Amino acid sequence: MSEKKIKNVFVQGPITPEKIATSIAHHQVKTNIGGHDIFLGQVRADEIGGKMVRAIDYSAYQDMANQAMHDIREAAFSKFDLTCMHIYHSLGEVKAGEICLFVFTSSVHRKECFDATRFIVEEIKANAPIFGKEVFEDETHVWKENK
Amino acid sequence: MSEKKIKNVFVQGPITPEKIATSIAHHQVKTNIGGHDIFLGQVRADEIGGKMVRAIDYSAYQDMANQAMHDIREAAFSKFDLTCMHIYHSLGEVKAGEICLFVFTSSVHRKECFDATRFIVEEIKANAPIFGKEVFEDETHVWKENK
Amino acid sequence: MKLNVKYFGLIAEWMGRSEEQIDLWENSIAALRQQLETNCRRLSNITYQVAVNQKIASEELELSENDEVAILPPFAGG
Amino acid sequence: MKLNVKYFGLIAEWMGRSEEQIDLWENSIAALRQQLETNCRRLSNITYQVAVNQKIASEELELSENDEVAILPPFAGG
Repeated sequence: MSEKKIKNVFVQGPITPEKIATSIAHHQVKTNIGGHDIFLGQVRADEIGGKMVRAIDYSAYQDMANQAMHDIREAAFSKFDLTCMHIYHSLGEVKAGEICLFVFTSSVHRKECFDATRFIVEEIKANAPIFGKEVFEDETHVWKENK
Repeated sequence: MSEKKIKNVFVQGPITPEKIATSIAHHQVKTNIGGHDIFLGQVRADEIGGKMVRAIDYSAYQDMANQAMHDIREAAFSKFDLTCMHIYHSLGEVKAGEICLFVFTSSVHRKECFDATRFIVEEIKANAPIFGKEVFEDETHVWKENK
Repeated sequence: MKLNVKYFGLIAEWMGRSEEQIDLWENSIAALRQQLETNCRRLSNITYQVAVNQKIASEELELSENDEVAILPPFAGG
Repeated sequence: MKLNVKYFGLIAEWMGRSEEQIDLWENSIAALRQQLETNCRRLSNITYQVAVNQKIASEELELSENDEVAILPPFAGG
């Protein structure tokens, strides 16, 4: 059984463009990488029942979610020939227009990172116990549900 | 026939992480976006005939390449339901580890941007008249060829 | 048997708490679901999953007193 | 007919120039290819494309004197 340390994917609040830039910059020493594919999930100001979503307040069953992310990461590394992989998800309030998910994969050739990022995003949506409260401008809310 | 202005996709030298961050930040006012997919092409320090690639020196048939990029952009907008699309490619020297291609698409739902970015990257590789001289550490070179 | 149960998201909101100890008359997931839905009728109207020791439990799993049990509403990550 | 021809990448390197005027005895792409390969034997060993007015030309296209003609080695974008 794998004894790798379980990483914490969660960050408090939105994921900033600066964090993304720093993460990209860190990969410039890895000169065997030929392609990166980055997915960013952004909170939408959806209209639901005549009200606009102002923010999503994320919560998670953190231990299980980190374990799920670990399993997704291991699965992706075994399915695709990747050089690097990074996953971050927000907790707490993320306003409409801000970023709540950052999935970043790198590989020698482009096909692998394209396939991997897509796989990881679908797996996160289906299998990570993360919950989202869509908060309206009048501070009422509904609970989001992934399709 | 479309009379849209032909954009210039070319930037001199490498594409910086800061440029990517700025581009991401500009999309935070577009609160109908739910997902972004970003592909970054990075120059590899490949070993060819016992020598290491130090950099790629890019040149292009610029007018035709910008026209090709324009056609790719129009095709992507008609095939996929996208909110935004940005394409940048380097000219001149880009060192191993630096970024030479930045393709950025955004959409309401993730599927569209995933499909679009991949489509755009494949089209650029196949149809944009861009040429790359792989320069070795001893300043000799070979010409790169897309597969 | 006594079980410590965690609630999340919508379900925590409905329950008015994020954790509680419940007394279960049988160590099956079905018994757990029935007891939860008796305490909170609205639960029977949604699809929720039961996680045991941080894995989604099959309906056939037998519960033990030290299990970490969590009741999970639909996921919304990403 | 006189044609202004642009060269790029590897082909510009082989030709030792990025542009020149050539004199063509027939307005076909085949004649253009033949003349180029006579001037530069190595061209016949690679796959190169001819662009006319910034579009890849089919082998059937008939050239005109004011056409913008470019000789393109394999692409390496991205």
